[in-house]
Amino acid sequence: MLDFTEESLKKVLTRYNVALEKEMTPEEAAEELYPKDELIYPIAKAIFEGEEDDVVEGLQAAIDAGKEAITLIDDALMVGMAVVTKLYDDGVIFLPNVMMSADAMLDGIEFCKENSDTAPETKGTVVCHVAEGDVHDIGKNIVTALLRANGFDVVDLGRDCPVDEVVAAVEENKPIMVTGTALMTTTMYAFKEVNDKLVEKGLNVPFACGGGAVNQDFVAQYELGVYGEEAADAPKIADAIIAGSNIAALREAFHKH
Amino acid sequence: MLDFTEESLKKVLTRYNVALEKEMTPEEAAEELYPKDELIYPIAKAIFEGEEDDVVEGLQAAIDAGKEAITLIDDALMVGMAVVTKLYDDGVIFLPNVMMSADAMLDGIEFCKENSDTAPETKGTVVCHVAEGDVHDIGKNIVTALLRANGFDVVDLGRDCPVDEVVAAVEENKPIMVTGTALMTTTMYAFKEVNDKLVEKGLNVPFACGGGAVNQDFVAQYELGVYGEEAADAPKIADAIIAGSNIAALREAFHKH
Amino acid sequence: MVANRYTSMAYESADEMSFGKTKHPVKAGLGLEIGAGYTIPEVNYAPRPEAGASKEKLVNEYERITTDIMQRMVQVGFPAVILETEHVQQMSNNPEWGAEVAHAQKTIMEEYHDEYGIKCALRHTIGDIRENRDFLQLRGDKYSVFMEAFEKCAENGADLLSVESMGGKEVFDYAILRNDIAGMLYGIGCLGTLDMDMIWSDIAAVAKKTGTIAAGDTDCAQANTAMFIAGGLLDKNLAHTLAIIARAISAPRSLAAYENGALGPGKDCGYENVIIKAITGMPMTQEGKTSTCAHSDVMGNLIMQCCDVWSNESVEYHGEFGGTSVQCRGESLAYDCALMNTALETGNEKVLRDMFMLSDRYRDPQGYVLAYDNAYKVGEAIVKDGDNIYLRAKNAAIECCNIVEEGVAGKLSISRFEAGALKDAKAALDALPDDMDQFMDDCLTKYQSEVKVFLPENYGF
Amino acid sequence: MVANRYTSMAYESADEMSFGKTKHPVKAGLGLEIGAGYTIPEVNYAPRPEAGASKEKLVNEYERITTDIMQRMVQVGFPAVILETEHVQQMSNNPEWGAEVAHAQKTIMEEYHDEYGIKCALRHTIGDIRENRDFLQLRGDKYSVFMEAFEKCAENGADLLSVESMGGKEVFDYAILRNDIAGMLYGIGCLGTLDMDMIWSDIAAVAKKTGTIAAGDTDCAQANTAMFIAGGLLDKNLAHTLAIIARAISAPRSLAAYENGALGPGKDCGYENVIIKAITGMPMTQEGKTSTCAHSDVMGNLIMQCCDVWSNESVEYHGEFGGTSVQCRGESLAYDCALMNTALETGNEKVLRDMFMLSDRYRDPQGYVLAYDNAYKVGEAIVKDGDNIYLRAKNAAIECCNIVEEGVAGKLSISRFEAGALKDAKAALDALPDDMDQFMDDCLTKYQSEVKVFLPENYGF
Ligand code: B12
Ligand code: B12
Repeated sequence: MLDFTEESLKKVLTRYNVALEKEMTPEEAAEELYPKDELIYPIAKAIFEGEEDDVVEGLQAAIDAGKEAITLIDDALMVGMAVVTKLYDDGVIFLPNVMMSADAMLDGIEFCKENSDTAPETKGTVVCHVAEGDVHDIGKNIVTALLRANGFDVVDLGRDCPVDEVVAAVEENKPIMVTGTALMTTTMYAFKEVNDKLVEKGLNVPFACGGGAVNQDFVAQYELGVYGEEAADAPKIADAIIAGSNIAALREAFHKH
Repeated sequence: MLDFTEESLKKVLTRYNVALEKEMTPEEAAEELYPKDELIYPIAKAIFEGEEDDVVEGLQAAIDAGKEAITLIDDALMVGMAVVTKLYDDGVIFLPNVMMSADAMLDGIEFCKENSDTAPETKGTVVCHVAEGDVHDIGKNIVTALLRANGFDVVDLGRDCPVDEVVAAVEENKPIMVTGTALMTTTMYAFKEVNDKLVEKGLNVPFACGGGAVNQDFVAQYELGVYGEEAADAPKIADAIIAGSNIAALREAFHKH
Repeated sequence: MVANRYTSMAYESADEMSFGKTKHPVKAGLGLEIGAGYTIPEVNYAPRPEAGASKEKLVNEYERITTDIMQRMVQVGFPAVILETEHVQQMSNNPEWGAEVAHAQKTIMEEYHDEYGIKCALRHTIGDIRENRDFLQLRGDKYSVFMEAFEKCAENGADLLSVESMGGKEVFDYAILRNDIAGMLYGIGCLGTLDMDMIWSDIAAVAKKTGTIAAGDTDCAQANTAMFIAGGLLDKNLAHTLAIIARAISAPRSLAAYENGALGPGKDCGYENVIIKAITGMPMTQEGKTSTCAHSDVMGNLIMQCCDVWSNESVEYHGEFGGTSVQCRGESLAYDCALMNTALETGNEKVLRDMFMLSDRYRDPQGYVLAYDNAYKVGEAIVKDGDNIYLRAKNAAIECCNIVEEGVAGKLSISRFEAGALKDAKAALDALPDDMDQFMDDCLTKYQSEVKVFLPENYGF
Repeated sequence: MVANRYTSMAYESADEMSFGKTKHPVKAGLGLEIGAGYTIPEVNYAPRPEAGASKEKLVNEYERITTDIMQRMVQVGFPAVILETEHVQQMSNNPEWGAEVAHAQKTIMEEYHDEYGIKCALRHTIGDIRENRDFLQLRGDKYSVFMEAFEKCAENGADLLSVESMGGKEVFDYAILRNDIAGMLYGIGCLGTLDMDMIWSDIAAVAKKTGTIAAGDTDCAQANTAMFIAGGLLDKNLAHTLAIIARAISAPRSLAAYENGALGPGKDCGYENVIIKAITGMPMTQEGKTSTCAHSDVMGNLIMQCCDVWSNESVEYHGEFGGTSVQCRGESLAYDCALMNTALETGNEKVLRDMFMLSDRYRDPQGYVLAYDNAYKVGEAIVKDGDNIYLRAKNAAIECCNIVEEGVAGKLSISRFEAGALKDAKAALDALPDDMDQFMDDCLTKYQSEVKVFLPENYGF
């Protein structure tokens, strides 16, 4: 069977991912970012490692040591998750880590709520859906996971979601943002309908759209549309909204093409 | 150097043109179609062969024998050209033969006119042009040659032809049809402008459009548009117009997709 | 019908395999013999969105597409072609739509066959419509419509019947985003195979009844989903080492079609087909460097190594400077085939095969495992416990890990991240039980509680 | 400057030639060495019509295109790429537009080169704007704008300078539709070469001044026009035997670029480049089976035989399921190159070259003559009278006829129609004078009277 020498191999292809890999291991990188507080540290670390049991254990220990359960959401869980998000954005860790950390975080939040009387304050609610007629929901699942991981409440309307259901969910939940995902050239037109009905009802909430079939030029055609290329853009757009960006400003920042 | 056996060759490719070639040579096929009249025969044959000198010689002989010069256009030249057109449509001869025959025919017509007082009657006038901004004129040249070969008068506006010039030529020449050729996706939009200005002026003449960039769906968007796939469609569309077809009927017949 | 499980390999050795040649060629359509010493282009297409507005528009769109392709093939002198129509939803949900499209296409193909002698066949790939908005409904109401779609298309001109079925997907979708190897194994290897057994014995019966060919299935819904999420070298959504484990597991799953009466050619997007060819000796369609119109991959040449039919996966019908998109892609495919056929006719197929393979062998762990020599090894691991659908899937996964590890000891370089994912996966696999029943029970309990859309009745539990 | 005519071949024999290797590699751009043992994809694109609305839109469109291509190349692990920007009219008519586009593209390419180490270069192909609506104006007012366009682009980032120049086209357009061999010879071989000598000595001077590479020209306006009119096997607009004579004549015409300082890589659509490579030993870009997006041809594999750079000719920028059109085509090209590079690295380039060639050798007389062994013979006929631009073109045409005749005596089958056209062409060639001055005088008289758009002053007469 034919084979290359090492020398030959380099001339035919380049494994850019291997060539570019960061010096530090993910664990080392995370270690540098964890908070030093000895009660918080184990919780953040457990979030990073995606170990729900350890998260709960850490929370219990902190509560036992006198911390207020509800404040631990922001002070421990979100801090741990911020480490995860940063390392994902930097390309040090991959999506499944984020998903598992997010799962662990949600368990943690649940635990804090159970151990507290006050309801936690979230950064805001986001309504997510996959366009009517479209069952491709992996992209949407990633988007919801990353939004949750960044402290947003998510109302997940699932896939193949009728236009009217999206509009109704907006009326009901008063989200700071709606997201739509479409992977088929036939289904993405539903976004325009969603937009029109929202505008008609005076619900001028930013409508972030993405997914394989969707492109910036298409999204820029309707008033509320903001195009997002990668799932990781979704929490960034949401954060920008909280920070006061209007749709024009969002487009300025996220329409890269 | 690698080579095939005859057997192997057949498995890799098929020369469909060779496989399908008609039994008869073009000359034999033409022979069957020439008119039998001994004064007309040599003229028709000279047209087929594209020999202007022989055409003129044959015409002179016919006139000397008492034929009326102007009637020879229809009775000899057009008859010879009909042989050429039929064999081209049947795939027996190729375009350059048609071009050369058409050149010979035009010389013949010229000669007949010179030897007569009455003006010949043509089937009608067609205005041809290449869209503004586009220099690709070979398709248009073929179209004009085939129209002439089929007895139409052609006003050839050349390439890169401004919209207003087309409209002016229509006002002046009262053609039965206008043709447009465009090979670039950027230039074909000029057809729509031509259409609009013609319609505005009430000049509802069929506007046959073709050329590499152009497609049926595009042409069907404006009132006067009739799409033609091959240059050979141009005289057929013109004939259909003379026979009374309106634009809807032309589309019915020529929009094959 | 009981599935005829494969417990041995069709080929003595990996080196016996090549593109264009199979142990069991398939006669189909108008004069075609598939896998009988030559490769054939298979052109795939998607109608433009607006063409779905009515049945008439859709039929008309497919007529244009068919004429365009046939016309280009004769213009450039190509002796054979396959057309694949992947149903849009309306065509499977309304079987008479699919049937009318098949009829219209076949009529045109017959004209070309009569006039030019060009060999050709028509594949219809029925949409797996067995789902509603929230759940898979594999055995529900839609099953009879699903089967009717196969039958009507077969009766009206389709020569090759395929589907990209979805059994197991609910569990897989959950597992793949969580590095959950047991879930992948359960979704693809167990649930997927159970569903395959059911539908393919029925599809094969339709084919028998209609005198057509049950061609094959692909694990598009799972292994390809993993491959897509894994993406290019710089994407960070999934380790490529996990994507290739999903692929290895998909081989015994897609194999079930052939164990229930399918004859090939396997469907284009089944990158697992090379493993299946090694086991069955049946012809396979593949897609790669000439299907960039539909997706990017990291083994565009390698995957040609043992193809019998060569596809562009899908291209939306539209104009290009060089003709319509189907003409452009069809011509590129046909040239690729002409090259392979030249190699076959001059006895150079093995060197060409090796060059295809080698050019991507070290590009990515996915290509490394699918290189025909390694793919053959995965096949061996499968047939070793061919009668046990759990064990053979687990074997495939473990062999896949071993192959990557060996590769890394040699010239295959993987990122630290990929290596870590591989190590974790290997450990997870080692921790799994040997007993199928136990595994099935464990998983049923676990995923019923974790995956809310997982309905055990879909699998007859 | 006086042209340095070629009177001998760069290679001892045809068999010495291969893809990816040249006698005179060219260093260009960011780390590239062209023709130095590996092949390189060259991606070509056309902006969408609406992008031409303003300079900003156009620059933005090219920025997107550039980023898309670079991104895909690193995603799939390809080590090198060339981008070719064929100017739309506005960019050459307003040299600062072209310059801005070049600058914007190069900036992005530099970023990728810095971050990933990917080797790359930028070709700008200036539009031949030397015409007005009715006439060519080769030496008229626009000449200085034309040269300024080269200079501005070179100063702003273009590494390789090209053009598809049009000298001789008025006469050729008339001749080609009339089977007029003398006119083809005059238009391409004589008028074309005279114009080439003029512009390429000037372009080479610009390249020298700006430290860039004068890359090469193609006879697109004539030989390719003939090839297009000839079309597919079933088209009946022009005999393919005439189209290949036009091609043979175009080789000495395009050669003139290299005789005036161009260094290669020759431009993609020059199917005559294989002959020119045999003569000059310089690297050449070619296009074929992967440029179906731009045109159909009958030698899609064969033309890869000796390419150094491999192009898709042109694709309009738009979305496809698999990414944008430039990403899709770029990836396909890069895989083709990976295959060729694998052959080069494993010492199998000659067998792959031969398979490329053989798969189309008998598809059409055009491919037959351009098969590297026959192309080499045409080259020999050219250099035999290399100093006489008329005789060398005539030699090329006669050698071409001889090669086809030999082919027909063997395995090349041509239609009776093609054979007839060949016979007539041969007879016409035999009837031509040996003396250049006489031929030039005869033609000047004839075409001045027959072709109303032919202006002798375009050629300094
Ligand atoms: C996996 C897959 C499937 C799986 C889906 C599994 C699932 N649960 O999602 C299955 C097998 C079920 C499937 C089914 C079908 N599929 Co499918 N499928 C794909 C495939 C291979 C990959 C898609 C994918 O998961 N990509 C990975 C995800 C992560 O990407 P993503 O969703 O785009 O999301 C990323 C970004 O876009 C972004 N993002 C997404 N949403 C949002 C939102 C916001 C706000 C932001 C900021 C970002 C963002 O984040 C993600 C990562 O960064 C594509 C191929 C391709 N070229 O895309 C075809 C593809 C999408 N499918 C296609 C088709 C035709 C079908 C079927 C109709 C097949 C059939 N004949 O039955 C059915 C569809 C039925 C239906 N009604 O929907 C076609 C669509 C063609 C078209 N017309 O447009 C494609 C393009 C394949 C092809 N080349 O032909 N498919
Ligand atoms: C030859 C050619 C040229 C020649 C033109 C010579 C001439 N006198 O026409 C030259 C070299 C001059 C040239 C120049 C350019 N060209 Co050019 N050219 C071509 C080429 C290779 C072939 C075109 C051709 O002659 N075809 C054969 C003829 C016979 O076909 P046709 O005109 O379509 O006609 C047939 C039918 O359509 C029909 N028909 C035509 N008209 C009509 C009308 C009616 C009524 C009917 C019924 C039928 C009909 O009849 C014919 C036969 O049946 C094409 C490639 C391609 N894929 O098309 C590029 C192409 C058209 N050119 C192209 C470009 C970009 C250019 C330039 C801008 C290049 C440059 N950078 O400078 C310039 C254009 C300058 C300008 N402003 O126009 C692009 C256009 C891309 C786009 N944006 O749409 C193409 C598609 C090449 C490519 N793949 O990129 N070109």
